[in-house]
Amino acid sequence: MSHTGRNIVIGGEAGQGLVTIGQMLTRALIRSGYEVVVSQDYMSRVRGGHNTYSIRVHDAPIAAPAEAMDVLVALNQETVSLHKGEMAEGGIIILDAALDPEGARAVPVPFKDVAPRPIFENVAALGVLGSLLGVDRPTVEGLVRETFGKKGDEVVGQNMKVLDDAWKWAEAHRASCAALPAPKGPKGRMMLHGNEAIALGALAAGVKFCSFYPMTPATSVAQELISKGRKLGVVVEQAEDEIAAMNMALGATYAGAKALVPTSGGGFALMTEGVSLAGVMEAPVVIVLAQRPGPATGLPTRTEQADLNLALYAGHGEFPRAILAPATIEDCFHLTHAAFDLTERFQTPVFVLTDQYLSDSYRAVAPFDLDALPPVAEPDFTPGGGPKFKRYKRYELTESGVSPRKVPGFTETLVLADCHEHTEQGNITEDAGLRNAMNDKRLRKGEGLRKLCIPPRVIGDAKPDLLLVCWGSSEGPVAEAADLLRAKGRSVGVMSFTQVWPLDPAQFLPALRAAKEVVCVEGNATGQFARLLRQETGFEVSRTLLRYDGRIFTPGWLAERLG
Amino acid sequence: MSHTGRNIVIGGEAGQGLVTIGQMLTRALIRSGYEVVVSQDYMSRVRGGHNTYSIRVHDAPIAAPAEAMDVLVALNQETVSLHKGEMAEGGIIILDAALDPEGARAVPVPFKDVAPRPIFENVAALGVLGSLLGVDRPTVEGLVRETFGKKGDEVVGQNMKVLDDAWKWAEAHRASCAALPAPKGPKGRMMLHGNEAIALGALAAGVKFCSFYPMTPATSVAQELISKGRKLGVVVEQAEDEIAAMNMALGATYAGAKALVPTSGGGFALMTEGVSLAGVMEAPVVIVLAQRPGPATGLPTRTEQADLNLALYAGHGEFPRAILAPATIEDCFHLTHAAFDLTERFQTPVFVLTDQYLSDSYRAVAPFDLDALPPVAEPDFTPGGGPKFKRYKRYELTESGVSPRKVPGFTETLVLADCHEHTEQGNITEDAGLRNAMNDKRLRKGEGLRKLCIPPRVIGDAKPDLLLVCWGSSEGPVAEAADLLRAKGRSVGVMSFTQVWPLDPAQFLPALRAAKEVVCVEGNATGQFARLLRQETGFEVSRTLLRYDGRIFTPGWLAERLG
Amino acid sequence: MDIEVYGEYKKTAWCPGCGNHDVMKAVRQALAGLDLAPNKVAHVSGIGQAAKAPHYIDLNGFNGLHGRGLPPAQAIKLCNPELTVIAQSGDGCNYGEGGNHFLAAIRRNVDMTLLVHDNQIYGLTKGQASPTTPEGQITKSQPDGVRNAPFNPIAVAVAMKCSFVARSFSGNTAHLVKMIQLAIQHKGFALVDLFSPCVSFNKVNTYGWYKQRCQELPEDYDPTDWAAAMQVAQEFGERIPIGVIYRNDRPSLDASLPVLQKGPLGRQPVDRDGLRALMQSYT
Amino acid sequence: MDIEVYGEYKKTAWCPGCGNHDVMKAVRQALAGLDLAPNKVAHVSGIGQAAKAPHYIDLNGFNGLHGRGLPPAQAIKLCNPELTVIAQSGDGCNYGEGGNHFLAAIRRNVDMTLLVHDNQIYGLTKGQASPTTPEGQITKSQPDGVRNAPFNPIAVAVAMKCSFVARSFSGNTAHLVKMIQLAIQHKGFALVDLFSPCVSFNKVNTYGWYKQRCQELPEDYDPTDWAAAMQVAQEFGERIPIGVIYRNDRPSLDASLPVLQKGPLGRQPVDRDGLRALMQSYT
Ligand SMILES: Cc1ncc(C[n+]2csc(CCOP(=O)(O)OP(=O)(O)O)c2C)c(N)n1
Ligand SMILES: Cc1ncc(C[n+]2csc(CCOP(=O)(O)OP(=O)(O)O)c2C)c(N)n1
Ligand code: SF4
Ligand code: SF4
Ligand SMILES: [Mg+2]
Ligand SMILES: [Mg+2]
Repeated sequence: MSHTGRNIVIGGEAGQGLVTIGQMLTRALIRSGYEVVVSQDYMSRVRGGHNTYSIRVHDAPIAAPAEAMDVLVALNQETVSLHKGEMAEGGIIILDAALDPEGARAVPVPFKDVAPRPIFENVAALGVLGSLLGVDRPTVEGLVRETFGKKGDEVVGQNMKVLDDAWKWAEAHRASCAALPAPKGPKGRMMLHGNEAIALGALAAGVKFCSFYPMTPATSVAQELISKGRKLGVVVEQAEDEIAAMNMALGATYAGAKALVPTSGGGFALMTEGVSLAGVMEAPVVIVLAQRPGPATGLPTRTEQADLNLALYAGHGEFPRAILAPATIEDCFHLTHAAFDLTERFQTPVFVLTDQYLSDSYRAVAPFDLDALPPVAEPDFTPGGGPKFKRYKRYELTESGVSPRKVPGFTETLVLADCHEHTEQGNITEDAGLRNAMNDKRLRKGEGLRKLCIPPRVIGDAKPDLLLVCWGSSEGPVAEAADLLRAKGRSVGVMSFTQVWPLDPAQFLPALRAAKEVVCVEGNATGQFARLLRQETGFEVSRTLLRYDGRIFTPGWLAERLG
Repeated sequence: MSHTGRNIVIGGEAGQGLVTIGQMLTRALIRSGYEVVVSQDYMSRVRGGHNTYSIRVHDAPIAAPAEAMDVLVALNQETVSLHKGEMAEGGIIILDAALDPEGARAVPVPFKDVAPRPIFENVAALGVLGSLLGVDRPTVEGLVRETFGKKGDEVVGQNMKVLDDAWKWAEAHRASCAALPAPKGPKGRMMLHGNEAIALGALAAGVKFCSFYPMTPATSVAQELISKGRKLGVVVEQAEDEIAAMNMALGATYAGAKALVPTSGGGFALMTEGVSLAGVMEAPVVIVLAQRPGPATGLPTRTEQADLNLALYAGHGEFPRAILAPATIEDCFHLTHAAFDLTERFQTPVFVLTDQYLSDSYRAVAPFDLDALPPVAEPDFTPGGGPKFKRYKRYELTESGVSPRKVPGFTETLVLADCHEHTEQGNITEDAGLRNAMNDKRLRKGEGLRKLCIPPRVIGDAKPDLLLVCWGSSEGPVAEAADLLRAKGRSVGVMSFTQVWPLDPAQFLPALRAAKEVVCVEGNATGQFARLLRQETGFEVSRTLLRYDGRIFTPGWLAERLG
Repeated sequence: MDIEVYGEYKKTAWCPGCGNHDVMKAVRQALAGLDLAPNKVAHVSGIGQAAKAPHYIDLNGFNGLHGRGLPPAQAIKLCNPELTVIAQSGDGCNYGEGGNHFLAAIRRNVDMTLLVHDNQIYGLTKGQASPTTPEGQITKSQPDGVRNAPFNPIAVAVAMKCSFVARSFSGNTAHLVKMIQLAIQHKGFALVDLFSPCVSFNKVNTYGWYKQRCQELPEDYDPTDWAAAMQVAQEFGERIPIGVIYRNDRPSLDASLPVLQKGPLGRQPVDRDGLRALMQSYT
Repeated sequence: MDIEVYGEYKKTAWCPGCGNHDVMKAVRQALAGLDLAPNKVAHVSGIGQAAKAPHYIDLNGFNGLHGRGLPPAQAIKLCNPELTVIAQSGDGCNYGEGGNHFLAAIRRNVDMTLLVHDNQIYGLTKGQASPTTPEGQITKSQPDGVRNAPFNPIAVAVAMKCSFVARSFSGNTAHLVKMIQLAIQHKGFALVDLFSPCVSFNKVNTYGWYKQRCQELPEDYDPTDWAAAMQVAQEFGERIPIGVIYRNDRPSLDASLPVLQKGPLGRQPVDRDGLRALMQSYT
């Protein structure tokens, strides 16, 4: 087996219910106490095509998807044809008895007998899977009851019957598939994907306003805030375009509300003028940039890490920013929370740079301990300060570069936020000296940001021969690839950056220099982070290992190329 | 004297006619055979405020503006107050007799006597200046006749009378101001500023379409094409916004017309999604990005070199581009011409990165030899090739990465230009292998661009102790600063990049390494080009010398800081 | 032209039953009827379900950005007036992200046709409200119902005296074909807002819903009567009028630019003598 | 409020004689008359001559990007409904670069006032045609005359049933003050398109030109009559009607969002219990 745990893949056309089956099974596994890494591979269409929903499941922590399939649920013939060559040793295909297994090891299910109507096939598949994998049956039953509860007892009863039939049918076929080992994880964990975690992190930080224009894979951040955050007092506005979304957010933070803007590359490109406005206006704003492959429309539903340069340099003129790049679902939560603090403390845009893979990847995550979170900076809501009915020094020249940020309406003094070069009060100036002073002031905030920057996570061997450098969502696959290489006797370490800007070379340069070989692993074609490292430190990595076909890194794919 | 030649400055409020006087004098000087460097310093307003128009004039080539003023024409009292401390030794202020010279050496002119009505004051000032500076009188007379010719003989007569009176009045004051040395330059040269030269370069390359949205300091490129290019068959469309301007240009090149898009930072920010579209669509387009200080509205009428990073990384996803940065008016012409060739040859966006200083800076320029220009690449207008009424392989995978570009309507085959990842025919694909092949194909064009990249200009000492690195419009001031330093006995060389992307380190790295000290001079606050050099070569400059107050580099300012 | 010349694409990424299939059929019929050679048409789109159209028909195609179909479409005509320019895209693309270009295109009046597949929803991004989604309608992203007043493209276009304004429905092929043909034949910017139901995400404005409401304008309706058109434009309830709602004779921009009368710009040579004379003007 | 409280700025960057001076006077009078404390007003603008307004009056100010005044203005109201939100900017800013936000703001109907200084020209960038420049007018950038049909903001706003639509003229202070006050008092999105002559770049639509044409609507004019308003909106010739052209009672977005009834969002604490319960929903 090329990976630990079990890789269960459900494949079929969009609209056939593969996500429903996948999500129900994922939830059942998490409730049972398993660890999972879900990866979703879908096309830019609503019906038809070929999509997969993959659950790698294990009884111990895992951090990446796998390639070889242990169980493939094929909802159509195409799925069999496409993937029969990707089955792991001993893997089985579960498929309708009417389909042709094309010579692969298979468990043909008489779905027509088990499910009285096509609508029940999802539950039937769940029953077969649950039974074959040896998932705790009461857990699955509870889930089915819960799922259909709203539709009344009759529907629940019908589904329970299907589940029972399927489960029993499969029991007779247990031999074809080893049951999962007993779960070891705690109960009570959430089934959470990256974008949900970002939304929760924003809520925990006190987000009050979200303006967005729909764009895959960022939409679900806004969607979570709509479906769930609404009750917690968040105003979510679907804007006419991304330009409006960004400029609205700046209006919101001006008015004292913490604001979030989720988008993807093309939408973000339209926001870049607004990012520059935030820079000079010193407006806090958290931008979630969920990457997908470009240029332009590219591969709209796939994953990539090619918008690092865009995030680094978006906006004309020069101003500081911070870019956080979550590697895990927990990071999505905590870094988003931290982003709100940073953006308010330094009054400059802060990015959460994620990607489609992480956005859509469900994991088992313990509920976050809200009481353990650090406080989030607030603007100055106090009524005093500044002259009454006259402008206070919104852009007061300070040593840190940060000026007290008062909120209009909460005070008798006036707040003037401005887009030109300006005086301390925010009035237009063309004075060369003031320009220098203000530009320096703004850039000084970058130094403050640098002092607080999060050091890279170091995983594996402390003084390795081979040091793998990565950032954002690649950490999991890279860390597991390192394990695979170590298992072959190599000395391998991982340096994973969850903050990619600003960088503090003191935190990592010695380790880079100490390693015999440094390979930078990135989901793009030009090695953007490796170039950034060189720009900031002069250090040139030994080589880059790049993937840019829209598909995610897997430990196997990486180990093969590093082996 | 802190500089060679003479620095003549006209100062006053917007709307007082200082640009008219300045332009007439500039033209008279050029027609006489002098060398000039004009720099214009103005505020973001139409009336009032304080503006200056400076002409540095010399009998030998000069490349930069000067600071100390030899002749200051003060159109109002404020001009005297603001600049009296900036007069060169022996400098004089020319002002209306009603104004107070505030103790400075001055020539008070009884304008009320010389000019019968305020409208004639411009010509009166010209007469005084011409006379004091010893400019060839028939040349000035010819200019006045020409300027007012359209308004009829009476107006010409009146103005000639004013000129005559002013000239004669000034003759009596000749002693106060040394006449200019005799001019040595050729006659028949153009009075041309950077943006006019860009427009001419575009016309020479065969530009047929220009879409723009007004924005200082880029507007005058479009304006030239409107006022003058129109007759040469150019369609210039003022778009509803910059997004439309960029996307229109891509439609134009698709239809086979060479297209130009002039803009500045904030407008360009809005175009970045379209830049990415050009990348994946492999659409030629020439973007003139005329820099001004940001962030956001910043100092809208001043100069800066802070949008290099923006030009380098604008647009989501990864695709090649070239960035040319003219240093002289001649560069503006030739590099724009070259940009059209490059963009068609490599079917990817090419930038001409200029700035307000160069945009507005008039010089004496010999008419360009059109016959000596290299040919400009064309798309394939031939009728044949490709299947009739079916798509040809618009994105054929080739070794160079460049695919034959046919033009719709000129052929019976069909041309499909697309924004997604696509097949060779341009159809949407989600295939991983094709994605890789297409991404690689596009990026290969970057290698082709690199092979053709223009080496930096090396000026001054060949193996200097101090090597000054600069790019774009800073070359002139830096080269003259080097002269000043050499005059003090230092060994100084200049390396001036007129192409800032892609870079070929073989062209310059040895020289960088050979110098004892390398100082990078840039008009921005973060040393963007120095960082790019380090990213691409690992080479770290000894230090940067940066200016970002919106004002232009002068040789004196630089020499003082390098001395 | 034989309709076959435009190809027939059985493999589209559209859902079975999506109105867009019918629209494509109508487009092919309309083109064939007008005898337009595929290579003489430039077919432009943005991004969305409808905007995939250039991939499913054999014409020259320019598939641009979301919301940005109109700018390249107009520029193509301004650079090659010999091409027939047709833009197709969704309600979100044209009235949402691209709203500003919609206004500008009406004002500019370049000779081209805009077919808006109006399904009153964002299809490709899975069901958020579009500018034309009715007030109060519940969607995934508007769970308390849409609060914005819907955008009425016909009313805005007529108010702006757009040179040709029509409405049609994918379920009425004969009508749609006719509208498309009239739009193409019209010399100026021609808008056809055509209902094309999204069977996956709009469960309110369905095929049946439109079928029941869409009624052809009476034979004697005069589309040159602006005030009447303005009234018709407001009708969007139990009855929705379809047909040519408004038109006028304003000359198109391309027709009024002298340089375009010499044919496509692309092949016009550099006027070196003119340029030399121009350089003289700077001396 | 004493009008002095809003400050009087003698040093502006505007040309002497520019209509904007009069507009500022009227704004101050209007605010004083409504007794609005400076700290309770958020005054938003874009970029252009008119858009410099926030620098010349003592109110809270947000001077944003060219064309982008409306999005922050609406967001400010949606985050703090206790603020009176007024946006000021030019015709280019609102109908050109910002056209899409103009459409969206009408549809969204947030309670705010938009004052468009309509000088039918791009002032700050020195005289290019704006969307409202008349057809045929010669400008620096349109030397053969403007070819686009002018944008009629009133017609579009009325066609879209914008909740308040008025027109006024900087040269008629009393009228302008009244329009601004009615707009501010109106609960919804209120547009005031006000002519404010550019003395430097528009030599056609001058003070005298407007003065001669602007005529107040008759006393008995009923701005709730949509069809009548649509007719009035088309009048732009020898006579240009000024006054409240159209209004309706559509509830404003801010008034219909329950969470805003609890006051400004900024100070509403994080609902930790709610969030804990929410996390449970993911288990
Ligand atoms: C700049 C940008 N923003 C957002 C998107 C995502 N997006 C793609 S299609 C679409 C909406 C499609 O709606 P519509 O235009 O009505 O077309 P339909 O799918 O309904 O035919 C959106 C928001 C994008 N591709 N680009
Ligand atoms: C994105 C962007 N594009 C262009 C400009 C340049 N610009 C500044 S003001 C202006 C037009 C102003 O016209 P209008 O809005 O009518 O205001 P006015 O000056 O006439 O009051 C333009 C094009 C800019 N600042 N930003
Ligand atoms: S989602 Fe709707 S619009 Fe898209 S293809 Fe399916 S039915 Fe058509
Ligand atoms: S240029 Fe026109 S709009 Fe601008 S300040 Fe002067 S008069 Fe007013
Ligand atoms: Mg739609
Ligand atoms: Mg204006």
